[in-house]
Amino acid sequence: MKARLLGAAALLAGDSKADRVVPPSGFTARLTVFTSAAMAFLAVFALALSLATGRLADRWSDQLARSSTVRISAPEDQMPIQEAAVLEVLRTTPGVADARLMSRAEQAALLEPWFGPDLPIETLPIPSLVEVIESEAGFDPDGLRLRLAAEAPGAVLDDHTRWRRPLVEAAGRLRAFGLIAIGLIALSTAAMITLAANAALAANARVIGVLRLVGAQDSYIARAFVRRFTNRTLSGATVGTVAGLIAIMFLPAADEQGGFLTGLGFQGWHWLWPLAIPPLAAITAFWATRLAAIRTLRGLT
Amino acid sequence: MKARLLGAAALLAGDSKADRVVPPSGFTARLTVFTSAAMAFLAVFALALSLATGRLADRWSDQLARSSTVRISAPEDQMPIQEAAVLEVLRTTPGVADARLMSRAEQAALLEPWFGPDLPIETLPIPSLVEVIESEAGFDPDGLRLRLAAEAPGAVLDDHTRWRRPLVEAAGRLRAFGLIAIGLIALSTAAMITLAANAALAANARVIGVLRLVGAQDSYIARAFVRRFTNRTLSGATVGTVAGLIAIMFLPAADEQGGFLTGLGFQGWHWLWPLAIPPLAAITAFWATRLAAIRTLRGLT
Amino acid sequence: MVIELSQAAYGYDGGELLAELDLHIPPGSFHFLTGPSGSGKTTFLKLCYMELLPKRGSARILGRDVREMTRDDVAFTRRRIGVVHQNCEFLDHLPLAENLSLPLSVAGRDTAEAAADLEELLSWVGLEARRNALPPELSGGERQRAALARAVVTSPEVILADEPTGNIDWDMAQRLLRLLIELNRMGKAVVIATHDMNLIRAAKAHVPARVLRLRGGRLQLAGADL
Amino acid sequence: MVIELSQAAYGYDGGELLAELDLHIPPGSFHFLTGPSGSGKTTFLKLCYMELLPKRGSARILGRDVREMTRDDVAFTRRRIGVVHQNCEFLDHLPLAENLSLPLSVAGRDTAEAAADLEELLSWVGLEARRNALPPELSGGERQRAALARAVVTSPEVILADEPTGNIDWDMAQRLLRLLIELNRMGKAVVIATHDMNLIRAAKAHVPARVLRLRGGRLQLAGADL
Ligand SMILES: Nc1ncnc2c1ncn2[C@@H]1O[C@H](COP(=O)(O)OP(=O)(O)OP(=O)(O)O)[C@@H](O)[C@H]1O
Ligand SMILES: Nc1ncnc2c1ncn2[C@@H]1O[C@H](COP(=O)(O)OP(=O)(O)OP(=O)(O)O)[C@@H](O)[C@H]1O
Ligand SMILES: [Mg+2]
Ligand SMILES: [Mg+2]
Repeated sequence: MKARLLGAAALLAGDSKADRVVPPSGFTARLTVFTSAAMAFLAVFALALSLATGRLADRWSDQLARSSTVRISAPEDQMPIQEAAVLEVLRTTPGVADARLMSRAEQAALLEPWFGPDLPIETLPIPSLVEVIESEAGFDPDGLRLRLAAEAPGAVLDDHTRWRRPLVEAAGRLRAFGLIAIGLIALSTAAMITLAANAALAANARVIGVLRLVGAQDSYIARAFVRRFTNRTLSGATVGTVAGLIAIMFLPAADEQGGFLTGLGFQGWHWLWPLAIPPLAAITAFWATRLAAIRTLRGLT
Repeated sequence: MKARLLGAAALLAGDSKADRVVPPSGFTARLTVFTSAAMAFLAVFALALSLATGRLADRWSDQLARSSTVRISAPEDQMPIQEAAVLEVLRTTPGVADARLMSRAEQAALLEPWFGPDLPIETLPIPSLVEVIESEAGFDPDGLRLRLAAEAPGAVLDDHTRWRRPLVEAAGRLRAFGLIAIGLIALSTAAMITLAANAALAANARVIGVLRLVGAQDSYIARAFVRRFTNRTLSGATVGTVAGLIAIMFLPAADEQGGFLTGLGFQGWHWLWPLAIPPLAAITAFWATRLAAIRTLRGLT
Repeated sequence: MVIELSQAAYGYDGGELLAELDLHIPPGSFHFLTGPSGSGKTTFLKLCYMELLPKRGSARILGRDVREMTRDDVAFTRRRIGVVHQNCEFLDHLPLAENLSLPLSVAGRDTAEAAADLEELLSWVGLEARRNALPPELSGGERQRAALARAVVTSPEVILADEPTGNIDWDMAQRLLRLLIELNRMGKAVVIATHDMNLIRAAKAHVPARVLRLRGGRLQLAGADL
Repeated sequence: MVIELSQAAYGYDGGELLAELDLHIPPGSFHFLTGPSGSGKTTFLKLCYMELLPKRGSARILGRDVREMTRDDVAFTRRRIGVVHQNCEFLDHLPLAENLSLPLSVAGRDTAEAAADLEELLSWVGLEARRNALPPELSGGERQRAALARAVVTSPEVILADEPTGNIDWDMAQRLLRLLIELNRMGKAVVIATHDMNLIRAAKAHVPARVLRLRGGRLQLAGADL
């Protein structure tokens, strides 16, 4: 393994003489550089989309979702019994992470927007409220309603905040979409580099023939091509990644007002992710070209 | 123009003899087909993302946003005056589309989740509520607060639903992102096809030399290449578009529960958009190859 | 005159390889062009089929000044000139027969009509059996014969052949020469660049061939030593 | 024996072009190979440098059975064989001098050390002035001379030349022949495929050359008629 790594390092460092046997440029070369640049650029965006929607999903689920209430309206004397019954039901309901009786003060705060701070809440025959925190999986609201009706006839489940759940799911779906896009981009890059390498090998069939004729080993010829393509892909992908990062930095940041979409940028150690793109592209190019070269050479005498 | 269209049709229909002078296949050919397929696939996804987020933004803005309330707490006798003052202020506030005093019944319905239907709302000294519907542009809440404080001291603006606005903005940003992606994909496709065409022309330098030698006109040679590349791009893009559409159809639909993200699919006449991808790709290929061929031929005698 | 050079000069990269070229080639004439390797024979022929334009002086091919021709004019004029390149190139993906009829189809002429001529030509150059071979499957001499056949298939007014017998045995070379002499008798102008003195001698036995020699960048008429 | 064929046979596409080839080429020998165009001379040479493997019979090159060689063995063996292809190919993007030292650098040998030899070789084949030219800028004859120079630059044990003087004038051809005779005297085996009887006669005046003739797919020793 170590020898292999050293070999790879030596390979990229280059042997200028062997390199010169492959014509320096040409359109397949530019195509390779451009393809890897374009693909790296798109990959940066897909990565940004994926990470940003990941953050989005996390925030939405933290800030918004998974809170319902149970309202208990009962005669004064029944109240403590029904409250206990409701809490017991909730405690044993799968998907309920926590259930808590709200204090009068909390209830007043909730109502403030509608009445102002002067509401004489103590004098009102208002019901008790239980705040229900859902777990990740969520509970089944219809099942819970049935159980509450049986155990505490005065209890009503109000899950009006559950509408936020689809938002979280949507964010998750966007994240998956970003990941699929990255996968597709990686696959197409590999395919395109393989095809470009094959095109270059085909275009240089005469060069390869001359080299074989004067006694060059397969490994010598393959190395010259592999080095070329790896270097081209590396530089193309680097340019594309940098361009992508610059473009993303100049996108307007979105978290000024609400903080719901945190913008498409990278945050913290997420900046390391796009930096992995050029080396991964180079590794892809290395293997794609190597296999293409070996296959081509096997067909010659 | 008509002659031109007929010419283009004849060009694509093909002249099998002229076609045969270009070697039938090879890696640049496969590269062209693959590139256009991959790019069409990505374009379908970007288009889907863009259209879906467009719908998302529309829905969110319709369903959620742009509704605030003004609460007026005042002594019984002051109430009508302040109500009128508030409505007058709102009528003249830019960004307010509509303002309407809520009836007691509406207020009761709003409070029901917290108190149950039995709340004796008539007996309570509750404030008046004015529903404010924002226009597209939205109003400036701080300015409105200042004006309200001046005109109706008992009025309090509560814009607690405005937090949804960033969501709409986020959706708009995703749509822009999708459009940018489409633009980038179109540009890279054009560039890659140009490069692939150039690579093919370079690889076929000898063919072109032979053809010039035996007296072929530039237009004859260019046509053979242009036809090849246009057809290849068209078929590649068609395959990619169809694959993209199939992939999108098999994505789980998202509008089961909440209706907030309507899924990535196309809806209604939006299905026509992706169908434009293959012809646009073919037109791109046509011009890219034509220019490349003319440039190459000019360099030969 | 099918080819008229007056004071034409050419050189690569700013140098001067050929100069003071004055030559009139009338229809129906037969010329040989000799000179040591690297003296500019191929360059001279390239001036004649407009792959190169003279740097100085003038050249008129088939009656038209090469400097006044458009690219399409060049293409049309080339259809009236048959060229055998020194390194004969073909379309490697098309069988020999299609390569030979290429000048016809490029000119929009009916290849079916010419099929009989093509057969005759193939058997003359001894390639009937290789009709369906791809050019890379031909031997060196077979390629040269095929190149000659392609050059004459359109029955052009001028035939320019660059070392057409370099890879060919003497019997076959004489056969090719007979073909060219035949065409010359039909009124075509023939110019052959060659090193092969035997070929020149053999030709002179049948046609009144003039022998041009390139020496020091100048064109001379070779004397009685040939 | 540097080349040993016993009952070797070869044919393209299932046919049989060459058969019953029995030939021993010892070190220091000088052979000519003749035969009409298309008789299989190039094919025969390809068997000798392992571009083709015999379909039947056996071939031993430099002491090793060609069927038992790995691809790397073939590469190493080829470094000991100098080949002049009929259609000489070069790396078109490298100047002539680098093309000529290519066999050295491919073999990992120090090209700086061989620089003096290279100069001598260049001037022998008359290409000193074209040292920095790219191969496409060479004339047909210059390419052939360059190909010969490249074939002998490593001082190989066997030299196989396919029609090395097809495009070259007689003076230069004699010069190249002298180079090959010189190398032959140093112990190298030389095999030249050619149509040029004058070349064979000229060689026979200096070395005891054997002339092989391909006829009907069989190898014959040419008689006293040469
Ligand atoms: N494209 C080019 N660029 C630069 N120099 C060139 C080019 N083509 C040919 N030359 C040089 O011009 C000279 C004449 O070349 P040309 O091919 O005309 O010779 P030739 O008489 O045909 O020789 P041969 O008999 O060897 O074919 C040669 O020295 C050659 O190296
Ligand atoms: N790759 C191939 N596939 C099929 N047939 C081939 C192939 N290469 C050569 N041939 C045929 O084999 C025969 C011998 O070819 P070869 O090149 O050995 O002839 P040669 O003696 O060298 O002829 P020349 O003197 O013309 O060079 C020819 O008829 C040729 O068409
Ligand atoms: Mg020449
Ligand atoms: Mg041969």
